[in-house]
Amino acid sequence: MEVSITVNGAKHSSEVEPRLLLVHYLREVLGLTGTHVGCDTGYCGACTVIVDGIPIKSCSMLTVQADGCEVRTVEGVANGPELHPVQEGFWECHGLQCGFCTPGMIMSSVALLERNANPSETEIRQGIEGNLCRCTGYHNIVKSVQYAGAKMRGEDPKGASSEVAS
Amino acid sequence: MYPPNFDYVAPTSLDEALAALAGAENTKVLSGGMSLIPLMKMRFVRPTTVVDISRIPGLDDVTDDGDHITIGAMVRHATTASHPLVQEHASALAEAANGTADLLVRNRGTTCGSLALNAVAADQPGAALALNATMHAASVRGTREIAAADFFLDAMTSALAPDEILTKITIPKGGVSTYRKLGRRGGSSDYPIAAAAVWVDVSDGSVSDARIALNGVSSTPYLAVGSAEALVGSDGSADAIASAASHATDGVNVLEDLYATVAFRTHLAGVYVRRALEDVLA
Amino acid sequence: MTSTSVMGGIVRRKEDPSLIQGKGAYVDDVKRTGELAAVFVRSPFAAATITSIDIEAAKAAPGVHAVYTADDVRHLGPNPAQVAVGTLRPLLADGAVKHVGEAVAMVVAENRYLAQDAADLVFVDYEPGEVVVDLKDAFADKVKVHGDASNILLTWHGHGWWEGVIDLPDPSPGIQEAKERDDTVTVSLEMVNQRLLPTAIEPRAVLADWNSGYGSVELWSSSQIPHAVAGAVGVTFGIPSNKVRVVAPEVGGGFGVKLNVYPDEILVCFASKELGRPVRWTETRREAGFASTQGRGWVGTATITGTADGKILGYELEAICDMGAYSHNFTVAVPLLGLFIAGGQYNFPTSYALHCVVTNTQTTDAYRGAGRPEAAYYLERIVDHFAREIGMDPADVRKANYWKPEDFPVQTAIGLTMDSGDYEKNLDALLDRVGYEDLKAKRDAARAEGRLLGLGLSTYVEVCGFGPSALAGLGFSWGAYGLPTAFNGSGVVRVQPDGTCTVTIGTGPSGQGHETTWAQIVSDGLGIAMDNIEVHHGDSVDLPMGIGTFGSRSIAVDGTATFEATARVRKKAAIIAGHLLEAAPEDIQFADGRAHVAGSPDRAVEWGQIAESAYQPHTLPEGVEGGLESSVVFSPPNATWPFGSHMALVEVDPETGDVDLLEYWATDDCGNVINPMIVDGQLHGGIAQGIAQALYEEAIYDDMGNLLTSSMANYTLPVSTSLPLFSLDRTVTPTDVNPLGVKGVGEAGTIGSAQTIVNAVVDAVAHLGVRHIDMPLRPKRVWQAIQDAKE
Amino acid sequence: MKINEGFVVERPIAEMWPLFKDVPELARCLPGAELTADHGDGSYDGKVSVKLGPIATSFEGKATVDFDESAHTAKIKGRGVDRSGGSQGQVMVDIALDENEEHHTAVSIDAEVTLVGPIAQFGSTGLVSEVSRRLIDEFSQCVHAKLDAETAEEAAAVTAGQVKGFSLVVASTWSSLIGWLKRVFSRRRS
Repeated sequence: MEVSITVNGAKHSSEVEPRLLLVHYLREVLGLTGTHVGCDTGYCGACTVIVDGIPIKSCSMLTVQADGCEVRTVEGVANGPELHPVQEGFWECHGLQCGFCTPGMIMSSVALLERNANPSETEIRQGIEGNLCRCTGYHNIVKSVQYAGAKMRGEDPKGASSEVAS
Repeated sequence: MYPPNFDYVAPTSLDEALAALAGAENTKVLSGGMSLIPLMKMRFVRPTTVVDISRIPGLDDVTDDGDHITIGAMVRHATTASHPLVQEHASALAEAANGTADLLVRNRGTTCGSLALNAVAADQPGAALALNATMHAASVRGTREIAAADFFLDAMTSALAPDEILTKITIPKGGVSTYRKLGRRGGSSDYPIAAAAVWVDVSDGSVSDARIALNGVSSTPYLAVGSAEALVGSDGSADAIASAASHATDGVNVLEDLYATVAFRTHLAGVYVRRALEDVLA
Repeated sequence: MTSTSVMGGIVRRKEDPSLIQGKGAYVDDVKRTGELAAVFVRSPFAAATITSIDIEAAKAAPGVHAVYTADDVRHLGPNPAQVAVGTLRPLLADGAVKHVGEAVAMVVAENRYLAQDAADLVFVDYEPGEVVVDLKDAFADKVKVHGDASNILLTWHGHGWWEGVIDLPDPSPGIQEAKERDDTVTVSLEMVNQRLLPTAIEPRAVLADWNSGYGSVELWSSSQIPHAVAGAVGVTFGIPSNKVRVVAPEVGGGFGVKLNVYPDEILVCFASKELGRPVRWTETRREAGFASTQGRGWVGTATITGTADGKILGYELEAICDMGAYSHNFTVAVPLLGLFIAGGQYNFPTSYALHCVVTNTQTTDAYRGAGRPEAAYYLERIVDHFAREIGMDPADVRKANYWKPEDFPVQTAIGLTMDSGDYEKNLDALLDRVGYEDLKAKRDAARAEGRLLGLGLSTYVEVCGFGPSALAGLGFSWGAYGLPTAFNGSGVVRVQPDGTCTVTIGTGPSGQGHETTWAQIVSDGLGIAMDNIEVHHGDSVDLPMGIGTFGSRSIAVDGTATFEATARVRKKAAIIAGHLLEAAPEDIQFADGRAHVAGSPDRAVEWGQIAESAYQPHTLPEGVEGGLESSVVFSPPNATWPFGSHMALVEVDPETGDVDLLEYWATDDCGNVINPMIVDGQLHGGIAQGIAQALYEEAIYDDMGNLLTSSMANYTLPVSTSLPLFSLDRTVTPTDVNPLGVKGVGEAGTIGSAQTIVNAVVDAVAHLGVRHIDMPLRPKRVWQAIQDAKE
Repeated sequence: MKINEGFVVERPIAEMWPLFKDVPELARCLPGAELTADHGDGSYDGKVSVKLGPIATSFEGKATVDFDESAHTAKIKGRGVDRSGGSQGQVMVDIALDENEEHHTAVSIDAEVTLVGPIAQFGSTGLVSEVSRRLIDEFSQCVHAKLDAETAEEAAAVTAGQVKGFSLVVASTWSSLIGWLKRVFSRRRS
């Protein structure tokens, strides 16, 4: 089937099998390997991307379902050379270790802060509940999102999180 | 995990979709895909054709229709969970939707899809039962309405025929409701080990009507008729609630699995009925 | 040393800019032109004879290049293993299967979808046999897994576990004597330390590209031990090590599951060789329970005898340890690691018997902590239980039995030597910080209101930093992979001609931040800015040997090698700088990217100038060779012994058994710390995995050997809402085993935490009569324990 | 998993035994089962289809039936393979007839169902054992009805349905059994 999908602002037209999962389209067809696959059942969230403004698990969506949609992946989050505040927060607060869940975690966090500029710790935890991390115990991820939220609100991000690298 | 091949159609009108399903043996309706796609990836389900109904306009609305509210086929869990109309008139369903899986899944999965599949560990079928929802099914053979009480037949089995689409559900206004559960990871996260959806109508200090549904307890959600009977006509006191809770699994074959023995699940059913009732009658 | 010291400071990770932008290349992200995809056909039976395999339909399916069975690969021999006790796994099941999910055939096709389509067409006819899953049944040899051989592979005993080397008197008669005294109390608990799925979020993945022209192979593998994999590939195919390149690029979590040589790594090389195309296999999550090793799986009884004033006179543990069906890299060595810390931080006689038993399940091997969390669990649960039975505070009982600082170096119950420790100071630091007495009062007040609050304590000592070269005698080396080295550390520090620095290390990190920590060591030693130091790892051709990352060994062993190599480069650079500045080398100091004469900051040369001279030998003083690099292999004289104290506050719902983890505190001691941020991160993750074992995770097999928890829907990993923030602190007791004074921290959190939670939950319900609940403490178990106590 | 069922029929064993030995008839009592070949030596080819909502599984395989004439017992062993899904199943059924009271035959059915492969992993939800239990339960009900039937024609008309979505089918099978069960009093041993 012919699909036309805008990914990180660039429009792509491709011929795909109906069964091709969106995550494989991004990774195999477009070469955007920042979006990862960590499970089969829509649990781990490593494949999280934002489709038409809403974060979803791209391993549980067919490419054909995304026909005509705007997709944002981790590769499209930064503003050119300037990191997104969420990316900066993960870096500053050691919000990642192996980094495999990180792109999905970042996409969920970006979407969370876009709809709730000042989430509580509980709201942050609920916002990333669909993204499993095996390395951090989520501690520094929570701090990272707090950092990013403060930065996006124009506050001192280092005050929002005690776990900031100097 | 890679799904087997299938034909895919994405009709832009309900009639087209129904036509695509007509006479179908192994055609599956795709709405959010949060169950169907993983089942296809695991190759447990191998449809010949998938009919994606997400491009049909008008199926994704929650509307106020006087004495009832309507939830369309493509309304996502996240919308059901947060929509003011659902929160006001069908809070058990909003709460059940809010406790379904995680936010990313709620952003795709649909309430009607969850009801149509009727997975054992689904949250929303119980709420639909307690709220006395009416299911609206359509096929080329026509449309029909199915009461929730007649809809959830068995594990992963609803009253929908293979060629039917659950186009919307309607929920009557009135009463108060809530949904309480124990999840697999404890708390209210994840699939329910046991859950209670309760709806009560109170007038002049007594319970004039009640429906109490349980899900995650048996192979299909069910109305605990004995619980409701124990409550209706009472003053909603602690004793009345305890009596209602004691009938939570009457006549039901309680399932045993990795998360609960029959005894524990039976006990939990009573606990959650009581807790839910304490909430709505407080 | 220098004015730009970054040692001990929080430094942002060098790895992160790539990873947070989705530019990190994990194996499945590495693409080769013309690559094919492999999918395995796996056995549904846990024990069966294979009567026939029909591959014709699969071979004829669209896009299929080959279908391989045991007949095609038998000549390559079984999958090699380091500590090869038990039956080695055939590369593909050869005539029989021994566990559900054992690979029977491999299909190679144009892409994964087509390979899976074809794999569905392979038809295997099985004659099912008898299955043994239950550990006690297996121990009793009710059903034998491998022919007539007993299921008991060996029993590790505490004394004399290393025949001919360590031969201690059997402590059992003394313990027996203590039991018979009338002033002693003996307590005993049978406990399960359940089997777990390590579950790195990145599934394992491999990609092989065989070059028939050179007769060489490149293999990308999501591995913690690329050099060992390279050795195994070389040995299997009979090609020398310089014809094998194994690259572990970004690795998405390891936790022990990537600490193996797996058949799939060998098989993709084979297929690539046969087909002349690159071949890839990427594990699916449901496959991970069948294709990758699992962890833990002990059933054992712990017993303590002591006096009413808390003095412990003897500790005994007898456990059956589940090896699964086949022997992998360290399968039987995992219980041995538990034995290493048999007596923990305590000065009392210890008697151990750990029976290594095979079952019709997937193989077990290292999982974060590997034997040590199990050992610490049994010890710290029974110490807690003993304290309760004699009515003493659990902290006081621990203190009454600790080794004292003046006792070090301590010979452990099994004859090893512990380097350093100050256990009471560490425990007091924790108790003071949490306000122990206030917490107990708060718990008691809540209990008086009918709320079930519980306070749990565990202290621990672990052993890591593997390893002492002497362990090579036990098979702890990569000998089976044709690599002669013991578990030594390796590091190469090279200053480039432009004055930047390249560091190459023999580790295989999977998120531990080695690029950052190692750059800190080198930056500190050379005064070269962090940004001008690149750290390379995970490539078997980069340096002649590398042991990889496991057993919390990297910093203590490879870190030290790098530290020593840095010192040598500095020494040579001082000679060159001294020559350039007309000063004595002893007077040269390095800082801010330059060398200067002590006391005269203006008499300086840039690193670029030093390097330029180094690579032009004619500019060097007489007798100084060209080049500016050093390669060091470090042989540690001993392991290291980190320790710590953990505490948790929980609340149990009395009606549902639901456990709410309210607070978690830890005070750990891993010696000197190079990057506190990274050390804390390791502890966070380790603690989370211990909590996960205590509350959530369990690999469950049914009687037929079906793994019921192969999907994440049923293997309940903790999610963000499951865990609280952790409150960490540390004491610092440096080791003298290495010049950095570092001990290692990768596993400490896991070793200290599971029993902390169980102790807390048991504390919450002990007054109801509950004495023990087996993990995971799911609501059903806690509720059942409360019900049983009522009866 | 093991399932035990039993019931008493008000007939002498001599009358029951021939009915009971008709294997194709017996097979029709196993929900979703279909005999495709009779090898004449007590072995048969067949398949059993089980449907769990959208998940359809069809186990193809062989069954053997051994009768012990003197003891009035039968052992049925069936093994099947789901070729498309890779799951495999085995059913062992021991049936014993015992005339412990004159003209009353006690029938006991002991079944053991084992499943391996992907479908077995659904066991974690408790569903597989539920399906197995209902399958044997229905088999037992059907055998009871057949043995209780007044005439051979009546008996032959009793069949099990496909086990799917399952209470729906159990219900419909029940309704078809109602007629035959008129004379059956509830005397099933628990």
